[in-house]
Amino acid sequence: MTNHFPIFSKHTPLGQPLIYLDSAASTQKPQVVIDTITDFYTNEYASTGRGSYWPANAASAKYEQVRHQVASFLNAKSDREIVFTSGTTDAINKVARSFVYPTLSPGDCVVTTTMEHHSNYLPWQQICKEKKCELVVAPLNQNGILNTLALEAQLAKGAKFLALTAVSNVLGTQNDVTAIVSLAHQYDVPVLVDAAQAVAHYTIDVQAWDCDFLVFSGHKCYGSTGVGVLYGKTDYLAEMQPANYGGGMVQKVNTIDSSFRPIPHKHEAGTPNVAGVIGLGAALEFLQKKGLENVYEHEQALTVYALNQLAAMDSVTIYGSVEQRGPVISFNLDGVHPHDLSTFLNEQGICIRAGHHCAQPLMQWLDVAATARVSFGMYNTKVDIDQLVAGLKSAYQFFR
Amino acid sequence: MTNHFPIFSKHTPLGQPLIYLDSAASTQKPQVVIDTITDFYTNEYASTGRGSYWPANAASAKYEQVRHQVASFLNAKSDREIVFTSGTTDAINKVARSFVYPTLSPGDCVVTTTMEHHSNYLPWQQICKEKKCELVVAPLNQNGILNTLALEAQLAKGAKFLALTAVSNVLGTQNDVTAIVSLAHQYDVPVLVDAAQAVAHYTIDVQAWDCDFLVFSGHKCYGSTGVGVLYGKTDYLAEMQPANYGGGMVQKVNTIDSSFRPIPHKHEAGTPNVAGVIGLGAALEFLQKKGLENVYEHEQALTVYALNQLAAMDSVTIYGSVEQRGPVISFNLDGVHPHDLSTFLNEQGICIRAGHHCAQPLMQWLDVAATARVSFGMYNTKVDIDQLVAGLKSAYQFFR
Amino acid sequence: MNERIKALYKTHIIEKAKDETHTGQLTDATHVIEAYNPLCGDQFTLYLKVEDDVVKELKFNGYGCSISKASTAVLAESILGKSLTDFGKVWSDFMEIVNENAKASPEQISNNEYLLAFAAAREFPERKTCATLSWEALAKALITH
Amino acid sequence: MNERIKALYKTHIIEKAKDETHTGQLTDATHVIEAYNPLCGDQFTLYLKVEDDVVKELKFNGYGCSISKASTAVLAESILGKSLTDFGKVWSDFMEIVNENAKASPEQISNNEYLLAFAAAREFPERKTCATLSWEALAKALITH
Ligand SMILES: Cc1ncc(COP(=O)(O)O)c(C=O)c1O
Ligand SMILES: Cc1ncc(COP(=O)(O)O)c(C=O)c1O
Repeated sequence: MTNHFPIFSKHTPLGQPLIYLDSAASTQKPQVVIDTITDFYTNEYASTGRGSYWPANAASAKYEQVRHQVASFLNAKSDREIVFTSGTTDAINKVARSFVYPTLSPGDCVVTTTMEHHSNYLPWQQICKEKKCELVVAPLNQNGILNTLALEAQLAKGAKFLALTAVSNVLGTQNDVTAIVSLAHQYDVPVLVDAAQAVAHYTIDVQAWDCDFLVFSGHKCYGSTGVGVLYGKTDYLAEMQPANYGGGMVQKVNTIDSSFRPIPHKHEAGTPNVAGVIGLGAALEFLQKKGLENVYEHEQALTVYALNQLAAMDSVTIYGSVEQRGPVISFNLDGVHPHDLSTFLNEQGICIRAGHHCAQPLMQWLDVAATARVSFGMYNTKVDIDQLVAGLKSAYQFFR
Repeated sequence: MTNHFPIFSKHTPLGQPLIYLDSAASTQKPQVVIDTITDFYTNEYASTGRGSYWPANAASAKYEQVRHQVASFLNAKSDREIVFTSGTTDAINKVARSFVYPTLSPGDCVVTTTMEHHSNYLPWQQICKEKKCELVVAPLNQNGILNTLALEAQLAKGAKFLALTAVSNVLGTQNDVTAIVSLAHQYDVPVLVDAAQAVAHYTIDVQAWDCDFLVFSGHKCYGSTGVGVLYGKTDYLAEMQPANYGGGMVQKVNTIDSSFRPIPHKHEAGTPNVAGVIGLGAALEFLQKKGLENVYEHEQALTVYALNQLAAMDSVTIYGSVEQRGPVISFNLDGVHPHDLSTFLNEQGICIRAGHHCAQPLMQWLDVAATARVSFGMYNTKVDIDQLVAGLKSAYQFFR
Repeated sequence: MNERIKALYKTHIIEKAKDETHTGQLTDATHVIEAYNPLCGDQFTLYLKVEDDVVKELKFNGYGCSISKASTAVLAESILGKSLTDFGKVWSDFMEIVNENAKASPEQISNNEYLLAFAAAREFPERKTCATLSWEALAKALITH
Repeated sequence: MNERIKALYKTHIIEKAKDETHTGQLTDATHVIEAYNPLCGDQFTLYLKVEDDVVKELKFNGYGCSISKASTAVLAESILGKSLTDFGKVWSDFMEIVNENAKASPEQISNNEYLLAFAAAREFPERKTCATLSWEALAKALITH
């Protein structure tokens, strides 16, 4: 699999083969994605919109074609449900600001969970603060799994919205999205699913999940930086005010007010990240060709293998549950700060993440300031994990 | 010059050489920009932020290096005054939403001009509407030049903010930004300059101009799509609330509230468009190597030549003044709708823009529904203009 | 002059774009329909007098490119005197003729040469919205009615 | 084990990271300074008792990597008993030693082996903020005071 990813054919500046264990932060790019972007800029670049010349019409057609591709990738009902954003964070802020914010009155509450990334936590916290509402943070069970009883109690109290991750970027916990959405809908609470850590790893089906909004970033599923997707049900997207105003989203501009184009265009003000979107199209096609079932199976096998290897080391503490988890493992090595560990492993060409992983509420819950984290993509192998384990052992020796 | 831009070495699908006259919509990309992006994705891709491994540290360093480059390109006082956004539109909305909006009370007014692009018009219109304020649209003199007397009268009445383009994307009018900013400052009105149509064409100096905010897009100055710049004076950026919340911009997250990192980081929530920013860096370096004075001289000569050629045709109406204009010319050919003209010219490999150019208020002022527009980049030559003129003549015949 | 462009603007289109037979407005219209393309600013207002499901009168005015003007003129001719029900078939034929993904060739769809004049739009998908501007607006207005 | 990593964590750093001489807190501190790195979560609280511009006592506690811990311990040692004015020179030397763009070599800047232990940070610019965390916080707090 690594042969599709040119970065792995090189060595690191220290002359080591690259062992990349940080796909949860961002994935490496396959040749076909890079080539698609290069080809676009080299051979038929233009902005989208109403250019009735080649290459503008070609670019617009491709852009809309990727929208269609995303719709079918997510099993959305219609292309109109797909809005391109600059990333997951941007998409969540749009929903918080333009969909949820206007519905809030003082005393209302919005629900999120203890395992959210800052990007799916702060936007809700800040709108609640502004509107004098309560941000309810649904708790976890001891094993890091969402406490659905407590969640239900909160939903029953009349929450206005639920924002929930599909997979924790720290614990790897994979939430049972279908069940949780159905629970929320019993109480008429719309749900946004943060699929940033799901999109590259298993099949998303917005109709089966029945979520109201779903968001992800291109750079975490083998695609370009600076592009993300906001899926929303037609009625909700239509009801939602634009978050940004500008070129391309307007119908008629009058002095005092203006009218806007139908969805999805009203939510895409300004010149879009055309190259980014086209690169995302190539990435999704690549993923689908590999088959998400195969990717899932491969990564699950790796995760189980890694969990076993790490569990066998007395000096390692693993966080979270062993069951139902995506390819993300957080841990700590006794007496070695994650940052020292990361620097140490880097000298062997091994890339791991250290820190709070933009999940401070979860760190507080785990009662640690930082963890080390490894995460896998389709290009990882058992050899990578063996190298990691060997690296951990020498780090343990070195820092004693 | 075209030899730096690989697209010009190809033919259009109809087998014509490409004559690209739509740089005001977006510029073509030089090889060095494409190579820089490709190289980043191929050889040292990682997300920025706190990765203490290669290639994450390399990517972060490059990202901050481009910030420094942009600061010196604009002659900003400090790198902290440079915020990366997803484009001009995004940058303007951030300032409107997070800086101006909170200062508005019912009855206040915000000033913009008749020659603005929708992206520098709608955000102001919409915040004024929400806050029951007045959007004052400064008028133009008959020749399409800003009426500074009328503008001053509005500023004197106690405007809260002025949003102004450096160069009109329709008329090409180049505003005397230094004089207008100084006028506005006499009345304590902060000014945002929309430099989308200036950045690729002449030297910007935010200290000499003394503007409070300045914005532009990478894709209009030979760089990547999906990236833009918001320059803001330190105090203003520090005072301004974040528009988006998420990873990378936070200091400490507590349950009820959070604290944010210092500028510029607090305004950059989420994983940034790393490849886009790095591509922008290559583009600015390329521009500086060519020398903005040389580019300006070349494009001015072309513009004068084109204006003369067009003025010599009885069937052509040119809009706007002949003096002080950037390389953008809007016109109409008698009896030929701009769209028909664009389709017709496209068959000869000539790309022009047709429509309202996202400037409906200006179209209403011109009292036309649409214009044809040509605009130049450093790669254009007199031969392109000769071809255009020949094309106009045959279109005139054909549609008679 | 290249053949593609000739095909697109073949005589019928240039002719119909200049045809003023149906330009104007009706003061006693039963339906006033706005056709507007936000991307290019083209805009037509259609005035219809419909009685017992039959389009008795139609006038239009506005601003647009030759393709949108001609297609509006052809729309006027095609619908005048027809019942809305009968017109449904013509409408679908026209949409198929300009559809670049249609399986049938234009000639298999219709033998009305004015409708067929727009077939070249298949080669210029970015101009399809010009050809269908008034047709789409009419359908939308009469369906929501 | 590779030489670069050995250099970075040379005995002095690992030793100082474990050194608990100055850990603790002061109840009668004149200055309580928070050093916090939002990117990694490292955090120290420094308690200083400053009298007549002289640092009479210093304790710290908190959480961090070996580099930030060791540099905080070395900071404590370097400042204790010194006047803030005199310390200014040590502060600048330390900053120069870890500065990967500095012109002078570390040995040209200082001969204090505990300060020099951090010179390898020049090779690891992404770890520089660890080395300077408490130093920067101290300077900021005493300047704004
Ligand atoms: C004057 C002006 N302002 C703003 C914009 C908006 O830029 P963007 O679409 O890159 O956000 C443009 C171009 O589209 C422009 O010409
Ligand atoms: C679960 C989760 N949500 C949201 C984000 C934010 O994504 P982005 O930074 O691409 O906007 C991330 C990753 O950074 C994530 O892991």
